[in-house]
Amino acid sequence: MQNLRGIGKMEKKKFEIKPVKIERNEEVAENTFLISFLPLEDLSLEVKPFNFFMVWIPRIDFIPLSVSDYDGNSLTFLYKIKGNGTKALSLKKKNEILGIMGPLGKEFFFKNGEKILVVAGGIGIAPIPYFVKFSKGSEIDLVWGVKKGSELFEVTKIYGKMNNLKNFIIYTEDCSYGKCGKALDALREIRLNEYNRILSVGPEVMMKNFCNLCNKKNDCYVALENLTKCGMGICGSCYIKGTTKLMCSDGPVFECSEVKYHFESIIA
Amino acid sequence: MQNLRGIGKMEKKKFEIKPVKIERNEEVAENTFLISFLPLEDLSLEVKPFNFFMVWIPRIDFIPLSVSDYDGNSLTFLYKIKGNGTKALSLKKKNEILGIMGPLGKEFFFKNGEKILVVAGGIGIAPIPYFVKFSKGSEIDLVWGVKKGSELFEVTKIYGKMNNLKNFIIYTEDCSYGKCGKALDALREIRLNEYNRILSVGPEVMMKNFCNLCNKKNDCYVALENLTKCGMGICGSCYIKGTTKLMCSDGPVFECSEVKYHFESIIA
Amino acid sequence: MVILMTLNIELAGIILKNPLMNASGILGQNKEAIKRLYEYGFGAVVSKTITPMPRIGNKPPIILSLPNGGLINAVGLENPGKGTIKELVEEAKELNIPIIVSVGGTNEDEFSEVAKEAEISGANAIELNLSCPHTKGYGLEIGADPRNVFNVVKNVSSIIKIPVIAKLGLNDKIVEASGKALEAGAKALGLINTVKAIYIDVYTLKPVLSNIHGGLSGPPIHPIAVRVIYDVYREYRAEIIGSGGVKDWKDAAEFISAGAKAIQIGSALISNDDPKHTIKSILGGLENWLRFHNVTSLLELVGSAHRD
Amino acid sequence: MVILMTLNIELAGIILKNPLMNASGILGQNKEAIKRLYEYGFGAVVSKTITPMPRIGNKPPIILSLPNGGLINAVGLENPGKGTIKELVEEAKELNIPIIVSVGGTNEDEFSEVAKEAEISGANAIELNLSCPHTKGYGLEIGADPRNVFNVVKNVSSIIKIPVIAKLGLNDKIVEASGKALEAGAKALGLINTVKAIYIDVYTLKPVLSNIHGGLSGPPIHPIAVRVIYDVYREYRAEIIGSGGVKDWKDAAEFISAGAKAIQIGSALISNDDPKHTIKSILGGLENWLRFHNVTSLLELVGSAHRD
Ligand SMILES: Cc1cc2nc3c(=O)[nH]c(=O)nc-3n(C[C@H](O)[C@H](O)[C@H](O)COP(=O)(O)OP(=O)(O)OC[C@H]3O[C@@H](n4cnc5c(N)ncnc54)[C@H](O)[C@@H]3O)c2cc1C
Ligand SMILES: Cc1cc2nc3c(=O)[nH]c(=O)nc-3n(C[C@H](O)[C@H](O)[C@H](O)COP(=O)(O)OP(=O)(O)OC[C@H]3O[C@@H](n4cnc5c(N)ncnc54)[C@H](O)[C@@H]3O)c2cc1C
Ligand SMILES: Cc1cc2nc3c(=O)[nH]c(=O)nc-3n(C[C@H](O)[C@H](O)[C@H](O)COP(=O)(O)O)c2cc1C
Ligand SMILES: Cc1cc2nc3c(=O)[nH]c(=O)nc-3n(C[C@H](O)[C@H](O)[C@H](O)COP(=O)(O)O)c2cc1C
Ligand code: FES
Ligand code: FES
Repeated sequence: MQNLRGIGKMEKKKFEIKPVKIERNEEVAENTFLISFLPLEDLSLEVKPFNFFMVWIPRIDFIPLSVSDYDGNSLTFLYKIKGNGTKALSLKKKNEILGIMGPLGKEFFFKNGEKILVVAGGIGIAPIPYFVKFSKGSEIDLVWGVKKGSELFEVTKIYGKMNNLKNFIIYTEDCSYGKCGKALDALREIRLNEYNRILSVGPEVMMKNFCNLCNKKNDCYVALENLTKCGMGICGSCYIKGTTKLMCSDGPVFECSEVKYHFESIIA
Repeated sequence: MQNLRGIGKMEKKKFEIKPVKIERNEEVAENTFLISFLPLEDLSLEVKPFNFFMVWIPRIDFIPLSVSDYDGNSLTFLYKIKGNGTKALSLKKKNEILGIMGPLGKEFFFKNGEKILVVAGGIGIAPIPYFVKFSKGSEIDLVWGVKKGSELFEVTKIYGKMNNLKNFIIYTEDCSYGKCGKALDALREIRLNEYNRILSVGPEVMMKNFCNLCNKKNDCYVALENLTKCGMGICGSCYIKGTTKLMCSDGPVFECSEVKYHFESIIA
Repeated sequence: MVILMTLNIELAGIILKNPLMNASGILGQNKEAIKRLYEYGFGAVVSKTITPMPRIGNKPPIILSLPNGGLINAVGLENPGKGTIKELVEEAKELNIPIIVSVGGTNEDEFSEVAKEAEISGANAIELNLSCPHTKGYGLEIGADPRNVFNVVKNVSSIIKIPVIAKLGLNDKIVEASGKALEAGAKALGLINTVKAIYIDVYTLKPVLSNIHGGLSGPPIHPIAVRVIYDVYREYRAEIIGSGGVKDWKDAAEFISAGAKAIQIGSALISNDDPKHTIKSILGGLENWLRFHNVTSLLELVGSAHRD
Repeated sequence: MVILMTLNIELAGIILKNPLMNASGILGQNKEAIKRLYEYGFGAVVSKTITPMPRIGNKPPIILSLPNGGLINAVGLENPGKGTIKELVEEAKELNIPIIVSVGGTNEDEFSEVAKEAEISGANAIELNLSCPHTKGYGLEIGADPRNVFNVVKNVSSIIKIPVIAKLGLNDKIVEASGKALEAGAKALGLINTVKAIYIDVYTLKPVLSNIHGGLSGPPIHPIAVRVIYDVYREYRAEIIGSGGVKDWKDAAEFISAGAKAIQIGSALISNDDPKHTIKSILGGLENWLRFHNVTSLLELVGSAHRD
């Protein structure tokens, strides 16, 4: 199979489906896959941290995944098998063709020397490597919590060393590795005032609790994963309860204060 | 009435109808009008000598006119009343709105120090001022012939002085002004070998005779005025008999050798 | 204030502060979305098409952007059912913006059921979606048959007092169907909906929308919509809401010249462009357009392309 | 030579060295234009629609480019009448390129009269234009009624032996009409023609085409054409020539995946772009597309979007 790049001039637009070839698709931890894509056509994508793409699995599904890494050509995602779509994706082989739509959402990163704390839960780790790499001028401490040690993988082995990643603390609920407990436990042990901003990415319940715990006014952020059908701000499926914001267009990262009503509707 | 320029961003394309406001529309000689237009929207047109525009007279006609002058904003045409369309155009007043489509056709000009002879008949003078102005690096001699002195107007008064216009000879068939006779008579009096190129613009019969007289191989040109319906190379109305060329896309200027069959089909 | 006055228009008896509204299906299925639409600057908001019972709609992909500048969608009439109308209308009342409830159904009774609920909830008008091109049984099959159009509109307008708008899609008999809708009591017509289309990915050789068929919207269909508006206006001088590919003031002005009194905007609201800015610049452009033609009210330009 | 082989295709019994031809109405009304089309690199040439008697057509403006990237035209079936067919066919024979004569008329007899002339002159096939959307009596009115389609096609195919292609335009019953055309003896279908549209100038408030109504072509109608080709192919597995908005190899490939065996190109030939280059790059793209899918003949990809 041959690369069709450069055959014709085509305008590439954000919301069009663009063909990509699977470069790798490997299980890096239990039910957790790393997939990377090579574009089949010249894309010149401008990808920013916390941008996401809708990944098209032909005739099966169309699922939002956060950019986990991007080197200007190869685009990497990290995903966990949840249901049909992610399962089908995990069965796709190298060189198969899929479609991607994006980059979607607003960027979120810092270059200005701030100190940032990231608290990731489970697959919430996905967007973090690209975020760290992009936020070069900032010092980042990362707490990653998982239920079982089998969910872990070696982050720096996959993404390379990140100089601005200062402390990296792992929590496991089964106490098989790192600290014993939940990622949010870290909030009680770390002095939050030392950070300019604190960001949490993970299951909704965790982010809800995070927002309750995080006492820094206006500087606590979460990255939402609302139901995303169109990704272009017109279907309304990703709306944030009690606000006029849409996750796909105004997010996915929001300040805790913006998603208060949204989280209130979640039964914890 | 107010200028709408800058209200919205619009892609301006060659083959779209673009609104213009009449800046002036004056009879400069018998049945001969000078009309100039100001665009209502930002156009940034790149207009070259011998480009022409289709001028839209709403609900009346759509007629091809050669660019006679262009200062980067105001676009000037010179036209003679022939039938309904040109008559209707002559009745249009200052500030009325028309549409233009163009610039159409291929450019034709020289900047490289050549010596050029132009033989214009009647309204064939229309494209010449812009041609001369654009061909700055060349020396141009101009012969202009008209039937009656009443068809004449002061070229440099209207278009300004053109430094590279060296000799300007006028012929009238009614002998009321300048030399007595037809423009083509000049070809017998002038030493054609002194010129790098010779161009004739005027009635078809004149251009046909010009091509028979002009003995410089490959350096004799005419500007055709075939029936022009679309101006974009798809309707075929402007075809050049015996060739695969279209006047609107490949012309309007052609070498005499290219239009041999075309002229053969003209009686006289 | 004085300047915006010129864009006031009365449509089907409703006063709009400007002639723009969202096209049905663009947001409009919950109160948050109604407020978002309000913030965009519209003169009225239109709900997503509501059917009696909730509908789940199609699996994504349901909306795509195409290389020709249009969108294709097959949302599948996903909506929360008529129970949600009250919340939508209340939000609009709170914001003091007219709300039109778009009504969907498979037969006269279903349309009537939802329309009744809209009236009870206090909606300013209802729009009958007789034109969804991609959901079997809901739409184009009804709208393409002038008799069906007559029956549905007649039934609905006999049981409610608020204005009924009939939204029709492109079909062979659209002028005739428009006439039937008016005859049956429609106060205004919505013209047009999306046009049936398919997008295939040539690398995987698969249609991209899960539903395979979808509806084409955006700039590609604008000249088609102008044609329909022009022909229907010429025939009936009806009140028309134009929809189809409006992205700038010129597109809107073209609809108005052809005969539209109000304009719905759908595809141009994709977050690519800033929707607030889009609406603002269309309104600004229309104001200048009124000045250009030396008139003080939009109404003076409605149908102006039909004058000699 | 070996490489181009892969783009050979047989359509209605005619061998084409590549699947591209001009769309009827783009040049093709005199021998000079036939040669120009040949030089563009097409696999076959199609004449302008020819009626029994010469027709003058509409006054300009007859063709415009629109802000949405499409063209609108109302040429009005201008053509030199059936007397010209001989000259066109002779030129094509000289150039050794297959020629399809497009045939127009207002009734069965007129279609038959021109078709017969085409056969006598040696045309490789005729294409019945049952779909002109802007010339009263000539086209869409016939094509939108499956019975009329049946009658015209039946009449014509009973008097000539060369293949008959029925070109249909967008209408509510296009799938049914396609079936009728095939039943009546059409060897292939041409899908689709332009779509009825209007363009109004908002400064002068006037429709721009002299005819007011015109047909929309170019990229805007491409997804609509894909839909029609897909639906007709699914129903009948017929031989289809796709037309509508093809400007690059992907557009052509989409038609082929949907079910087209050959492709007509119209609007993309405006002299804006270099037509020779356009054709060359579409052919190059299609060749790479065959390689990408690891097949050696286009035929293997015709209708490929219908496979599971
Ligand atoms: C902006 C954004 C970025 C995302 N980034 C990533 C990422 O980088 N890596 C990753 O693994 N996942 C990510 N997700 C979540 C991912 O999209 C879902 O896990 C996926 O769509 C599930 O699809 P499925 O067909 O496999 O499961 P489904 O069959 O759709 O659902 C399986 C289970 O997952 C739940 N579920 C479905 N959708 C979501 C959702 N959006 N959020 C939470 N739970 C859901 C369902 O309720 C159900 O319990 C992201 C989601 C969003 C909105
Ligand atoms: C590329 C091009 C550039 C032109 N530039 C100019 C210009 O700068 N100034 C100018 O005055 N004219 C120019 N013309 C000619 C001009 O377009 C015609 O004079 C005009 O279209 C006549 O329109 P009408 O409706 O007034 O006359 P019609 O009613 O169309 O015709 C009146 C008479 O003019 C003849 N005629 C019509 N069209 C043409 C034509 N194309 N050439 C010659 N005779 C024709 C008719 O046969 C008839 O005898 C140009 C034509 C072309 C093709
Ligand atoms: C994503 C999407 C969903 C739509 N849903 C509906 C709907 O529920 N009811 C309806 O009447 N029209 C619906 N439409 C059609 C629009 O209301 C509108 O008529 C059409 O899109 C043309 O306008 P546009 O070109 O401005 O988008 C939908 C269109 C889109 C793009
Ligand atoms: C200027 C012009 C003239 C046309 N004339 C004819 C015609 O005479 N007969 C016909 O069958 N189709 C005619 N058509 C339609 C084309 O053949 C073609 O079906 C249509 O334009 C769609 O293809 P495109 O998008 O590639 O242009 C014409 C189209 C254009 C743009
Ligand atoms: S996913 Fe459709 S609006 Fe956000
Ligand atoms: S005028 Fe139509 S091809 Fe030249």
